[in-house]
Formats: sequence, C-alpha cells, structure tokens
Amino acid sequence: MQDLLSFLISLLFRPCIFIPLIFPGLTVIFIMLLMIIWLERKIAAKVQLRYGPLYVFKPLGGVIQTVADLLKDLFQEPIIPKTVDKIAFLLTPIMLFGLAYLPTVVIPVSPTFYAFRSDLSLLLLLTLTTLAPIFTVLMGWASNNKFSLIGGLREGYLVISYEIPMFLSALSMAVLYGSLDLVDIAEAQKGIWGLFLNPVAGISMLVLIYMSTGKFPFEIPEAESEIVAGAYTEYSGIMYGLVMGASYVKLYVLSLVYAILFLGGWNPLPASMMDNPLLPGAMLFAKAFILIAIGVFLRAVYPRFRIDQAMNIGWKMALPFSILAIFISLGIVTITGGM
Amino acid sequence: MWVANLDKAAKKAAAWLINKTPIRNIRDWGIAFSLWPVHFTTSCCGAEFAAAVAPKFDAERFGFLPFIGIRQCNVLFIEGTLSKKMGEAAKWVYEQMPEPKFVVAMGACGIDGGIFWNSYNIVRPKDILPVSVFVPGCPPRPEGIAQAIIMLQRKIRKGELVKYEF
Amino acid sequence: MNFEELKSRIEEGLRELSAEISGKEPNVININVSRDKIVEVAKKLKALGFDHVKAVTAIDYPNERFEVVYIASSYSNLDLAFFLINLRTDLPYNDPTTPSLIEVWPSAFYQEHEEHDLMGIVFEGHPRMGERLLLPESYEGLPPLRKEFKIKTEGINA
Amino acid sequence: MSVDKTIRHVKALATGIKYLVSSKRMTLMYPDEIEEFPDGYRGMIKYNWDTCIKCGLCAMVCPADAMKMYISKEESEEGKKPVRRPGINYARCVFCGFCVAICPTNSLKFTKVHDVVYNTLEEQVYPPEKFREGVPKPQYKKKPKKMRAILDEERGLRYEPVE
Amino acid sequence: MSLEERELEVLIGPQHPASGHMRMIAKIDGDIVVELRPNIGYVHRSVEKLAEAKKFLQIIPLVERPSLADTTANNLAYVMALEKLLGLEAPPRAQYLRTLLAEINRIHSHLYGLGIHGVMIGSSTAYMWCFGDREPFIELAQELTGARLSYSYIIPGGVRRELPSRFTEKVEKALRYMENRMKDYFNLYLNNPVTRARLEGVGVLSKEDAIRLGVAGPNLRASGVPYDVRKVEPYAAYPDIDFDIITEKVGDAFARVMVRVKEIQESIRIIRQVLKKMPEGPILHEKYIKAISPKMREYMKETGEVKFPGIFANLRIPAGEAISRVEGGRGEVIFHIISDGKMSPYRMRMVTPSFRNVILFEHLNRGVRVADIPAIYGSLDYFPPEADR
Repeated sequence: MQDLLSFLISLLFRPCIFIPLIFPGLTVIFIMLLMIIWLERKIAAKVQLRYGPLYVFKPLGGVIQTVADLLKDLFQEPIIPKTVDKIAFLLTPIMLFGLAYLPTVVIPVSPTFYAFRSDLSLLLLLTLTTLAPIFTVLMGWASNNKFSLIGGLREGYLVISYEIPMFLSALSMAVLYGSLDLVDIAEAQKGIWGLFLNPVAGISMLVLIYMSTGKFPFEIPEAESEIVAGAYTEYSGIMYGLVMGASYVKLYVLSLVYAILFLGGWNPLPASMMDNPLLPGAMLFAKAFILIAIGVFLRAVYPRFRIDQAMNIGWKMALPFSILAIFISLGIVTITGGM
Repeated sequence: MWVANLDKAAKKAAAWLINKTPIRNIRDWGIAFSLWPVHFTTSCCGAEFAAAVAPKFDAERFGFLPFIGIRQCNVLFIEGTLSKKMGEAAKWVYEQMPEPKFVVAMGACGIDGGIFWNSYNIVRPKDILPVSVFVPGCPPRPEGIAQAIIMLQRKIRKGELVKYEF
Repeated sequence: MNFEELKSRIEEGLRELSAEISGKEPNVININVSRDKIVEVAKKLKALGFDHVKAVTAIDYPNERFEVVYIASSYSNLDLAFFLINLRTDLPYNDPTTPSLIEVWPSAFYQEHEEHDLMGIVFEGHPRMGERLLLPESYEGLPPLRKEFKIKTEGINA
Repeated sequence: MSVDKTIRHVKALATGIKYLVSSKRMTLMYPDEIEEFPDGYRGMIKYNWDTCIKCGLCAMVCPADAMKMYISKEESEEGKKPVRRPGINYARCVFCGFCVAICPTNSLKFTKVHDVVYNTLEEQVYPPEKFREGVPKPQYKKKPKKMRAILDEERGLRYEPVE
Repeated sequence: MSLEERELEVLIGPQHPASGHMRMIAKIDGDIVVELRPNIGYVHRSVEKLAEAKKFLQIIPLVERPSLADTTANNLAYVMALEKLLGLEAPPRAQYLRTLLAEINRIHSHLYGLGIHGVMIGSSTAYMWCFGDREPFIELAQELTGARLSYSYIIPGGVRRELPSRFTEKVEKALRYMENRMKDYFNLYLNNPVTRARLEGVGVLSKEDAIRLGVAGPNLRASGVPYDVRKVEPYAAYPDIDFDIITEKVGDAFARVMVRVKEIQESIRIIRQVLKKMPEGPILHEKYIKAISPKMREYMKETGEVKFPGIFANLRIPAGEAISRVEGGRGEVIFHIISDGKMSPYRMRMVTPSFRNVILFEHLNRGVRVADIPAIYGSLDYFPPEADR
C-alpha cells in the first residue's frame, strides 16, 4: 500500500505528468482562474472607489467569489437554442478551453524539468495558441445569432492583424538567441533579460498579448456595449464558464511565454536552486502573474478601441515595430557574434 | 423507447443528486452569492439601480454583478414601469434566461403602477412574471435594492426559490 | 428687437396670406391660418428667421374642431430666440388632416409623428403616417389623447 | 505614436495606479452601517391617530391615489354616516410628501425609514388600523451602526458614526 | 452579391447593455451602418393623458418622473407655466433656491450622462467615478429637499423648504471636491488617447444641421449655437447671475462631452454666486402664506418646512394658455398648458429635450461603424423615459 502510494506520488512528479496536470497545467490554471477573476474585480473596484466582491467571505475580502460564480454556473440550466448547430455549439467551448490549455505542455519549468523539449518548441507553442481563435469564429457561426456572428467575424479580423506581428516579435527573440528551444532561450538570459536587449520586441509583444486575449483596450470581439457578449452571447451555465475561462487561460499561457522570452524565465536564480523545479517554477509563475495582473488592471484605465483602430495598430504600428525588432536582433547578433 | 427511458432516469438521478442535502446547501450558497441581474432597464428606476452598483452603495459586495447577456444571468430586475411594449420584451427576456431565475419588482410603478397606475399603456409585472420581492419607493433608494438582494439571498438559502424539477 | 416691431414685421410678411395675428406679451405671437395656407406661412416665417419648431401641440375640442399649434423659434438669430411664434390652424373634427411642415421645418418630424400616433391627426406628406411611434404596434382603438378616450379614476375613498 | 499621446497614456496609467494604491473609497457598508438621513427626509409616513381630524386633504392631494380614506371600523356605527380615516398603499406611494405638507394638524409625519422590502403585494396596503401601528421595520441581521454622511474635500463623502 | 443581400439587420435593444430603454434597428453592411431607425415608445407612460385626469398640484410629481435624473428642470418649467397662468411670481429668495437646486441638479445630471457615456465606450471607471461623484450632490439635494432624485421641491408661488443650516459650507466642500476631481477625470478618461480616438470626429453634427433639426441642449451648443434659455429668456435668479454659455465648434461626440464637462465647471461658478447673493425673505408667495392657519405658520417658521394651504388640494387655475421653457441638464424643456379654469389642465403638452434629440439617431448614425453607435448614443445624453414621456 505504502509502496503504491509513494509510486503514485513519484509518478505525479514526473515532468510529463506534473506539467500538464499540476504546473503550469490544470491545477494551477484552475487556482489562477479563481484568483484572477476575483483580482480583476477587486482591482477595478479599488480604482473605482469601492470594495468589489466582499460578503461572500468577508475576512479575506471575498476571495472565494469566483467559487460562488462557478457553482452558480454549474447549477444553471445549459440552454441549447433550437436554431444552433448543435455539435459545433457544444464542441467549441471544449475545444476553445482545450486549445488554450494545450500549449502549457510545451512550457519548461526549469532547465531540467520539462515535459517536452524540441528544437522547435517555440514554434509549436505559437502555432497552438493561434488555433483557438478559429473556434471563436466557429462559435460565432454556430450560435446563429447576429451578435455572435459579428463577434466571431471581429475575432477573425483581429486574429490576422495581431498574429503576424506577434509571431515576428517572438521570433526576433529566437533570432537573437539563435534557438527556437524555450529552454535554451531562457538559459541564454542568465545575464541580461531579453526585454532590455530588444525592448521594441518586448513592448510590441506585450501589447499584442493583451490584444490577442481581449484585454482592454482591445476587448473588441466581446465588446459588451456594442455586440452584447460577441461570440459568447448564446452560451449559458458551465459552457459560458468554459469560454470565459479560456481567454484567461490564454492570457496565462502567453504570459508564461512572455516571461520566458523576455523576462528571463526562471532567472535570476543561482544554479544550485535549479535542481528542484519548485523555485524556478514559482519564479516563472510570479513573473507571469504580474503580467496577468497588469492585463486585468488595464480594464480600470482604458475604454475600448474600435475594430478598425485596433487593426490599424496591428498593421501600421505593431507590424513595422516587430519587423524592426527582427532587425535589432540581427544587428545585435552581428555585433556580438551570437549570444 | 429504451433511450427515452434512460434519458428520463438519468434526469431523475441528476435531480435527486442536486437536491441532496450537502450538494443542495452548497448549490444554494453559490447561487445566493452570485446573483447576476440582466442588463434590462425597463424604466426610470434604472437611474437608482445604476446608483446601487456605483461606489457609494456598491452592490457588487454581495456578489451582485450586472452582466451583459441574458443567457448568463439569473435575476431580472423590473426597474420601474413596464409599458405594454416593454412588457412583451420583459416576458421574452424572462423566457430566455436559464433556470434558476428570480424576478424583483422595483419601484411603485413596478408593483402597482405607482403614479402611473391608471395609464393606458402599462402592465403590472406581477401579472406576467413570477415576482418574488417587491421594493417600494419612487424610486427606491439604493439601500432598498440592497435589502432586496439580501432578502433574495435569504430566500434562496432557505430553499424557497430554487427548485430543480425534471 | 422688441415685441411690437416683430409683430408688425410679421404682419407685413404675411399680408397676402389672410393670417390672423395676435400677440400676447411679452413674447408669444399667435398666427391663425387656414390649413391650405399653412405651408406658405411657414415658409415665410422661416424666411424671417424662425428656423425650427420647438413643439407641436394638437388640441382636441370634441365634436367641434382640432387645433394644431406649431411653436416655432429661432436658433440662428439670437434676437429672435426670445420670441415664440404659435402657428395655429383649425381642423374640422371629422377630417383632421393637414399638410405636413417637415419640408419647411424638419425639426417637426417626430413631433408630428407623435401627434399622429396619439391624437390621430393626419399630416399629409409625412413619410411615416400610419406607423406607430410611441404606442405598441398592436394598439388598436381610439387615439388616446382624444377627449373621448377615458382613463380610470378613483375617488378619495377606498 | 506621437510623444504627446505617449505622455497621455502614461498619465492615464499613473492616475489608475494612484487610485489603486490610495484608499479613497466612498462605499457605505450598507447592512452593517446605515445612513442617518438629514432632518426632513421624506421616508415612510407615521400617522397620529389622535390628532387626525379626518379632513381628507391628504387623500385629495395624493398624486398617486396611494392615500385613501378607509372606513374606520371601530368608530363607525351602523346606520350613521361612516367615519373615514386615511390609510396608505406603499405599492403606489411616490414619497412626494404632499400629504404631510398639507396635513393641517401635523398628524402625518415623515420617518427616516426607506429600506423596507415586501414579499407580497397585499402586505403593502396599510389601512388606518395598521397605519397607526407605525412604520414597518426593515430587517437587519444584526443591529446596524448609524452613520452620518459628511461631505469632504478630499474624498467626496465619508461617514461618521452618530452617537 | 447585391447590396440588399450584404446588409444585415441588427436589432439593438431593448435588452442590450447599451440600448437603454429603446430599440435601434440598424442595417449594417460589414462594419458600416447603412441606416439606423430608433424604435421608441418602450417607456411611453402617457404623462400628457394622465395630466388631464390629475389635479394641477398632483402633476408636479408626474412630470418629474419621465426624466428622473434631471427632475428640477421639469418641475420648474411646469410650475413656471402655472405661475404665468396664475399671474403671480415667487418671492426672490424662492427664486434663488430654485436656481440653487437647478444647478445642483444640472451637475449630477451631467455626471449621469458622462458616466453612461463612459460605460458605453467601455470605460467602467468613468461610469463608476461619475456615479460616485454624483453622490455628494445628491446628498446636498437630499438635505435641501428631502429626497434623492424626485424632489418635487418647487411649488406654485415658491419652494417647499428653507435652506438648511450650514448648507453653504457643505456646498463649498462638495464644489471643491468636484474641482479637484476634474483633474483626474481629464488624466484618466477625457485625455486618454483611447477615449479621444473613439470620440473625436465621430458623429459630427454641423451647425446648420443642428439648427435645421431643432436639436436641444448641450448637443446644440456643441455644434456652435450659443443658445441657452437661461440667457435668452432668463427665469428664476438667472438675470442677476454672471455666467457664460459654453459652446464648442466641432460638433462631434467629444465636443458634446466637453460641453457637459465645462458646464459642470460653469454650474460650480453659478452655485457660488447664488449662495453669496441669496436674499432674505419668505420662500412662499404671501397670498398662500395667508391661507395657512396661524398654528401651522408658527410651525413653518420653526422648521423651515412649508405647509400647503388647503386650497392646494383643489387648486384652480384661471383659463388661458401658457408656454414656459427652462434649460435643464439635457436641454430645453417646454410646457404648453391650456387651462379651461377647472382643476385639471385641458391639455398639457410636454416637450422634453430627449424627444427633440431622437431625430439625431437617424441623422448621425449614417455611414458610421457599428462600434460608433454606442459612442454616439452616449454622447447625446439621451434618456428614453424622458423622450417617451
């Protein structure tokens, strides 16, 4: 019995299980979701001169508000309208959440602790993150609702304007470090962080992350005062919980990627602490969490852009900047002869 | 035939499970602290409803979050007079909301017509919707809305309002 | 510009249109005109600088007549803005039609539509005659602002 | 992106952060603290049975027909003209206070209660006998602290407990 | 593909986060609005008809209800029409108190409009701040009148309550607070590049169109027409007060917002003057004071609360016709009352600024983008119950 238990625990701590299930996988995602939605409401409330969720658990400032919301969603009637395409309608939230979560398996936690290492892991990760918007578009189509349709189309338009510059910004770091392997990239930042080497790429990538996850001021595909909830209009109950969670999960994944690409990943930790994945993981998580917190803080400051303005930013500002970022990387590589 | 029976049995089992004591308490607690009203202003009490979610009264403390779509909400606030044209919309909105759902009638007009009781163009919400809490006043103070939320929470946790029947 | 001056100027402008002009101090000028002349009078008034309509009131005198009052004033000439021109016309009770003035004063568009909806007066030339504005589409029966349309009342005793 | 725009972005973000770290909240913690209204607040109405002269002016002036003259069962005798006293229907009352203002003997008075909610329509009607018993008490879980709103230059509104 | 097939008809409202109590029927082609028709009447409560069945005094709360955030304008305009028919004028102190309440009301009405506009373009903070900062002014109005929004403060011949003690200090504090806060409003919201991008050049209303369409209130002044009833036909205490008419030239959504913001600052100036110049004296016309019993007159002196004379219950107004206009927060309110000498008006026409601005929905929303619909709607400060009455 004892042996079985210890075997199971050791199994759990194997990277190929630990990473998808614990960190950065499901468990942490779940806790992060509960925390971040509460934090978003609290931060907004603070700037707005009020308290935000409180009475649900007063001693800790209503920290379990999201649990109550989740329970409500769980016990709410999941409505499937007659006019929708049933299979697509039911499949999309699951696919959306799944695809938002899937890239976590590629993310390394420490130089030695990873589920999957490849020479092309950055490319794989970026490709996986681009898949989710396709399902948002599908969702808009399947819902058979005009607002959903407009929301889906907006997402479709936005995808092509943020994805390319985001790829280019990310790849400029690959050029800089001469590798597409996330572990290598993180390790290469022992000295200077990528953000300081190539700030142009860093800033444009940060803006594009918020754009791709629909944070303010780019909350355009689900702009509530224009098109109700965009593609999510028809979803109720736990299905809505899934689609709402998916965008936060995407933000979480992209923030982790950003932390690895630009903020040195688990650095600066002394090499002696690298054996245990716990500390590097915590470091990585903390960096990502700050990025998420900034993302949700923006809600309190900005109104939202119009879609044409957001596309202008994508095409006319982010794209030139990200191309410039590649040249900067090439310049640095040429001068220093490779990092 | 078989499938139909299976379907029915599964629903019954689900209902039994949901209504079982610990689950039921957790369920009611969750619903009580997660009241999301529909963004549906029927009339001028909307001004005070807006004040109730604003900083001074901050209804979000109770887990009360005015939300965007009908499909995600569970409370319908009738904010004042319901004109005949709006009455149809209100009925329609109520039908679109997922179970469990609650209706609060706000303001004198939402209860018995208030100063407009003899108008030719109004309906009384209780005639077309199952109203569970009435908030008098014209307009009610935001405190009244907070009281309505507390009353609704109390009723939900007592198990008076949430019923799952299949 | 004072009251008398304006009144005489309007009288001069409308001399050939057989309009009855009377004044009420300090700033109301009543112009009574028959419905076939109303468009011309309105055009003249607009030429004088009264460029918009503030309100269109229709009044019901049961079994006698309807009266339509256009309250016009000026935005572009602030000297005239103090004055309110009441352009009035009487309509026979069994035929409450009058030419629409939206060509002259587009600001009367919704006001005329409302009076059509609630009082049942037909403004010829208005593109939305027959459509409902404030009442529900399904409303049938007497226009509610008519005097014959009674609403419930309660006494002071319960 | 122009310099001016960048500065304005930074200013907006800085203002946001300023409010995030400062504690300028305006919220009144409602069920734990209730606001004590200034004198003359037009809340629910208190009725003085003894001084009322049954003139009916309050019912006459009521804009919403909420105040009505009810037959007072204890005082009316059979065969005689019934005695009528005012009663109120909070399902219609608009709290304009005209009835209080017109009452020639000050038998109607404002109270500061204004946060009562009801479960049914019928319990909102207060015939004279029920009207006399006083205003309904709002339900609180525990006794709330009474607070007075103070206008403040820095914070707009702050609250001070009333002794 | 022909044009008709490309067009999509979208029904915005009445259940929609940014539609308020109305429906907008928009025909859109891609992201461009081809045509937008407002479908109003969702809050039509027949005020004009009910007025014919109510007594003159009972109409005061009735006319307030349609525009709940800006009740003083309606109340004052209605009472002014009655006073014109009655041929009496309120004493000077009452006129100043009316002005005071009207300006306090204008500030919180404008904040209401700004807040709603904020949330329509996505800034929840703008909404919360504006609605939070309304509260000090509502608190002041509540202390003066006894109610949060529906004041019913102005009655024929005067006002209902004396100035509370130490009111001037409190007002001064609220005004200073508002002035301080304005800087943060500019930093966070009004000068925010995103706000500017959303509002500048959107929904431009030219001066000619504004005049032609008979637009009212701040929307008119934002297009460069310096029309303000307070200057054109001064009422209450405005003849003695020094203030400017705020105008903007551009006529876009941002200009409409800026007119409101600057009018708040102007109102602050007016309130300070009103409190400084406040004359002493009675607050009710002596004709009515005489009609009150001596005991109640004593009570009035003690509490500062006006008791109604018995004749108010069945107030008769001489036959005649009166038109009154008042510049409320949202624009010009017009009452046209025809009395036949009985206890109720024969016909009461109430034209509210929102009703006069409905026409702008059709006019401004042509060729704009879908996202501009709420930006334009919000900038008009349109309140459907006020339009539908």
